[in-house]
Amino acid sequence: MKSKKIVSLITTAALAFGIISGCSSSKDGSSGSDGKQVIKIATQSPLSGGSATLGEAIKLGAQMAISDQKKAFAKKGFDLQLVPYDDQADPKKGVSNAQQIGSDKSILGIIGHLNSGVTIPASEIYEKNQLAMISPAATATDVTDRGLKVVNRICARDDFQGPAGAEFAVNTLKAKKIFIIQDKTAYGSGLAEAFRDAAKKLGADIVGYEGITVGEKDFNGVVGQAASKKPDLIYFGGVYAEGGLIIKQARDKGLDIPIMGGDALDSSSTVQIAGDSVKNVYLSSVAGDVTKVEAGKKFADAYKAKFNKNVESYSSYGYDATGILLKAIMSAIDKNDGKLPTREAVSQAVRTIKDYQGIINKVGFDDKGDNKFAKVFIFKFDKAEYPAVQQKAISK
Amino acid sequence: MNILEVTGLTKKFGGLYANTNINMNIEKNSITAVIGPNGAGKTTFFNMITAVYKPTSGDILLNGKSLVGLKPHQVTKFGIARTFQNIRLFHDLTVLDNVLVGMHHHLKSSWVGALFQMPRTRHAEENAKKEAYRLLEYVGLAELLNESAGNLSYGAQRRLEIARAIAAKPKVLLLDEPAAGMNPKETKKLTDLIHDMRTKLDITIVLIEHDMKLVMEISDFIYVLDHGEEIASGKPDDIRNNPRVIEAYLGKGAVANG
Amino acid sequence: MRKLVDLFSKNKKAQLLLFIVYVAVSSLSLILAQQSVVAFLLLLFSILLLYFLKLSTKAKWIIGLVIVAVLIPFSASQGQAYESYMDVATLVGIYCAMALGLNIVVGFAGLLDLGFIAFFAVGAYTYGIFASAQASKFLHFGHFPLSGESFWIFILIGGIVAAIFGILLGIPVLRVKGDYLAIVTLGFGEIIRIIFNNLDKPVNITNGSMGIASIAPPKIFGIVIANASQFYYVALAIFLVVVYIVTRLEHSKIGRAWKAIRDNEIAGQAMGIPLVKTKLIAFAIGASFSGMMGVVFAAKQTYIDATSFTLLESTTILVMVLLGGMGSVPGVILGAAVVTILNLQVLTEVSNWLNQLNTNGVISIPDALSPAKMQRFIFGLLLILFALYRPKGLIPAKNQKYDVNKLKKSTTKSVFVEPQVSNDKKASGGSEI
Amino acid sequence: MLAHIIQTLPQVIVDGLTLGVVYAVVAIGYTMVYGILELINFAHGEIFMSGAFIGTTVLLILSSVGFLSSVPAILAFIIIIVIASIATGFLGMGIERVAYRPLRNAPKLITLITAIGVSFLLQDIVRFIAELKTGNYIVSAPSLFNEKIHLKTSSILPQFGDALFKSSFLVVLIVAIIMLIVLDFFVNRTKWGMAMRAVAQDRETASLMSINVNKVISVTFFVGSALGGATGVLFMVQYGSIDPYIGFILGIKAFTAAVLGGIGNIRGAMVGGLLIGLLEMFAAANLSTITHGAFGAEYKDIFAFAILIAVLIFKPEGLFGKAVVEKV
Repeated sequence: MKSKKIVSLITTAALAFGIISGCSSSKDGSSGSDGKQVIKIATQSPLSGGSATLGEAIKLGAQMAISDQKKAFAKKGFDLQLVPYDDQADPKKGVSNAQQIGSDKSILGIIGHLNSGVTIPASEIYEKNQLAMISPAATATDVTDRGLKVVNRICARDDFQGPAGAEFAVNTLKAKKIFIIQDKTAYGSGLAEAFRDAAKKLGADIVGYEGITVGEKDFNGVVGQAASKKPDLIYFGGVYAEGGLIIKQARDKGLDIPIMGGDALDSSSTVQIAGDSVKNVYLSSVAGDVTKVEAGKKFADAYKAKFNKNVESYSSYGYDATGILLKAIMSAIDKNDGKLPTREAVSQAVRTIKDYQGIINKVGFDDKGDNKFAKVFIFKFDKAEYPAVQQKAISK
Repeated sequence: MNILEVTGLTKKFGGLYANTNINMNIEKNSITAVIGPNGAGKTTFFNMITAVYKPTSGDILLNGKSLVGLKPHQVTKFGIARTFQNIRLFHDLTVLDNVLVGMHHHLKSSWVGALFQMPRTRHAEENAKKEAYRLLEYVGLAELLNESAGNLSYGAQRRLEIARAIAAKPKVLLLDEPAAGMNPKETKKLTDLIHDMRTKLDITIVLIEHDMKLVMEISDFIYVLDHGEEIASGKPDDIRNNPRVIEAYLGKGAVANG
Repeated sequence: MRKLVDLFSKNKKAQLLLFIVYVAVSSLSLILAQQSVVAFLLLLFSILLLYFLKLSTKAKWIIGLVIVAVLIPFSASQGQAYESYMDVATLVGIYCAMALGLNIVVGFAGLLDLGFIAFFAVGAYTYGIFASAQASKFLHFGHFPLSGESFWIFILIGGIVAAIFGILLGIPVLRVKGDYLAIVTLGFGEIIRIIFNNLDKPVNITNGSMGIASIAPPKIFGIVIANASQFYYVALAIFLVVVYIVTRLEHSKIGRAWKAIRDNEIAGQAMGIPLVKTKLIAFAIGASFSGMMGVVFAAKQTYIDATSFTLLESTTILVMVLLGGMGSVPGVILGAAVVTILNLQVLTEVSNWLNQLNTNGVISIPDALSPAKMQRFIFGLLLILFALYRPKGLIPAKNQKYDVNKLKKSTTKSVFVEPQVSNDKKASGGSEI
Repeated sequence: MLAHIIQTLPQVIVDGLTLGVVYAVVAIGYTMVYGILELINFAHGEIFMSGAFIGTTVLLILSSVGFLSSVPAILAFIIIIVIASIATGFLGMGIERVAYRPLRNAPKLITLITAIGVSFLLQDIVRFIAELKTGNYIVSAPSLFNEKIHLKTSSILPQFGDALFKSSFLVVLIVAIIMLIVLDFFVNRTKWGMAMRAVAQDRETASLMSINVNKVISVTFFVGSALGGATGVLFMVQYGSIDPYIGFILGIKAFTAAVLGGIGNIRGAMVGGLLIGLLEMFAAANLSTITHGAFGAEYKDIFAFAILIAVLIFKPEGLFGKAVVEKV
């Protein structure tokens, strides 16, 4: 009996010890290796899970911006660092990470999240900590409509992207009968609904509005239903993992009509999954084609050189969002006589940015935190190659 | 006076008759044995009485009230408790807890009462524990009250099953091969215990047993089953010499050959 | 050495002294080094040490309460990481209560439930719908959102609604046994999740996949509870109620009945235990704990959608129960605490640390190996190892021991006869009758 | 409405069969193991997934050395499926040996929990390898069979629409049917099959009859897992995109199929799988038509689970199984 007790005690102790030794990393890091004061920028995006490619792009974009400006900050006596957090696209994890971020006083701002569903609860925590957040990708209207002071985004809202896509589909592509598929996530549903309402207003006939399950591979049921309705366009609100397969299965069913999607299809993975079927696929993106502008080309080359990866749609937005945050921090430092600014000062400085020239487009925040200059770009895949060809840029 | 009456009891599994038209009248405060070769349908018979199986046809009356269609726990409430051929104790519970479970249906202790520690519940629990302890003393397991039931020896487990069954305050107690696997000495003690339960606790006992010595010694009346049918019944002496019984046990020709 | 250990394990005073020193040191180090997660965990660890001390149960409870309710919040409150620590501690409380609920179903009654998170979802949605503008989308009377003061009633309502769901699930499901039960409950959990994720049409009840935002935070005496440090006390209070209920029930008639049908269903029935009723009570009570904490969760997050209630969550709670020890109340609490802290604090911390090393160029670890992603791997490994080598968990379940002397002093007349004469001591050895 | 449903029926049947045969073969793995050990091998879905990944790996290696272009696709396919099924067969055997055998006399609950553990472990190991090699755990494979086939079902009945599918559908269907026939022969006509059935009936008696029970269980796991792995390859060939999490929900649906057909009954599992596949596809294609848009295709999974629950409650022995009475 006794020995059993001791065994159980030892096991528990060992486990506890394992845990404790595992996090012997002390968060104590107010001063850097060479005595400089540390400023940390956190990213929160899914680094694992179904939208990891997009989340990774945000992180790498931020990393790029930070290494670009490390020197400028070093001159002022600050050591600039990146702390990437993985929110796993899970609201609970996002909030828990947000609490940890809030507790690390050297973090002055957050780049993220990708998913609106995570952004909304996590931003409540940022608000409490007066931590500036700039999202490169959260498109749901509720993100900024709650009127939080610290929440900003540089991408277009769903009620801009959806209608912009609808406008293009109905007026440019002349689609009369549209079949809509969405993935039953906050992102996919929000976008698809906005698209549907706008397309209806423009006079298109919505012949079907169906949901699919994220993570599945066989969408033949829904695609078959679409085929039987004989639409002139299929719209998909969702992410590339399912989007790529829907494109492929639609083409197998002989549906050679245009298929359109949102910014989450704007990824190399779409092409990888759909293969040749990706031809004649359109997508609306809140991030433009970097290779269209000189600065963008440079960025893409530098990105490729640094990470050995091609740029994804959100790479440049991650870069820009970080750039804005760093600019705001810099101006807050200057205002504070070269000393470390408060979080509050930083979030105020972010909101006052009215004219920042990003890689592709300008950024200026309105009083809700939305980007006044946000644009929606329409792309088309002409061949099985990423990135797609930009067709049109729509501004408000 | 008959406490338990069984009329035309039949159980069919698929196309197979496990019990066919069994009729029994069991007198109050008697010891009745049900015997028969392996596979004769004795346990099936017990299972029908305790509502583990639903009879295909026939009726079971306890004090004139039908038990057919009741749930097993309701049968226990009516006054029938049992032990099992392959011992079925609550292995991870203590010996005393096993007996306390036996008192389940008459213990006045609701879970709401337990939650708020109502005096009535506490009182009932205290008394139950004391009585359970006495029962353990009665079957000779008092020293082991805090032991897990699964750790007991075979003989002790059989006795605990009996104690647990008595705790349910049954009118009729069904014992399924209580002496199986016991040595003669243990069997002797068991015999005493069964007698004692009948006289002191006023319980009617029905048992299935293969140990003929035990059966002949304690039974007031014996029923013999073979292939699911009742082939004989009577006092121990009648059964001992019944040719059909001998045939059933030893096979055809055994009687003729002597 | 062994002697020393023995001596120490008997000496109450020495133990208590050492314990006090330990608590003092760990809380002091937390006060001084606020950013140190280690100090925080060491302080939490003291609760476990306390459990193993040779003290009376009452004393343990008092000391434990002081540590949990005063010392931990106070020590942590001295720095910036306060809210972060309290957030983790709140989630530990939430998961402990849920794990204790599942423990009733799995540990006591032996019914493997793989869809337990559904009840959590039910609780969360119950509060979420009425404490936000969502309810006005399908109810055309009343004024929504309800104010934060309703939160306290909703803890009860959430528990009751979840219990009703537990019974609704139980009635059909209890006709199946063992493995089948596991798979049916799994299916049930998925159905609930899919329905919550889709119920924006034909009637918009849950707002579908868009989730419910802007849920009103609780309010009491005009104070709005919005910080993790405040929620901590809410979670702690419910957790204590849950612990009280569980320990009371475990040693009552219903607790014995649960364990009896777990060990042997047929014998349990034969002893007069109504199977369906007993199992349904287990489902209902287990579910109600989950539902109550669901309400707290919704209020804490201020936003809920169906992604928080996946199968992985159900399995996580099962891991907590198994890791701690099925049927063992202290074990399950420990299991829940370990898994939650591992998940939210340790894995994230270690990932960040490795990342730091990576960016500083000290070591190079591929991103795929990041510990934050290894949740399934770690859980899977824990499940297998514990099932194989320690199926009874970290702190195995113990049976309540009865005091013989108390039982002997009988004041009432027994309904059974007085002991037989043949009750000699030898016989009780069990080898013979 | 009815006209529309009938018109799409041929296509629904073709698509439903594709999914159905996958369910059917995976269901057999569940049913075999359950029949012999009374254990729901939760990890079986992951074995299926591993098969898909092993197949993809072999395919990618073959194509990188230029083997693919030099031989007909069907030959490459046979090589891939054989390698994948042997590998997963051994994987299944290994899992049984390490995780299940030591627990054969332990409570069911414990074994079931181990099975869930194995399933998690496999998911994460595969995820890890995939991410390490490709940077993304969603892996796409080059398609082997791409010709489109137009089935003129409208010529049979004028109300029918035409069905369209890829040649991979035929490959999947034919290979699955071959596997089912071979398995049926194996179980009912060979010595090992007989031993398997004997062990499933009564393990103790079988061991008394000088059957090596451990060996029989190992063989069962090997055969079941090899089938599962091979189905993974079929899945990969048909859909072209796989991830480490495809096995879990698919596994549960396949288990549903096994229960529907009567667990322990191999032919029942086949029929159950096809039924579930067809029903699911029918639900996805027609639910919103039938309910006038109130419930859409997103409710199709509820169908699978509702069927499972209904079958377990009202006919736990399944469509083809026999009722078992517990011995007391």
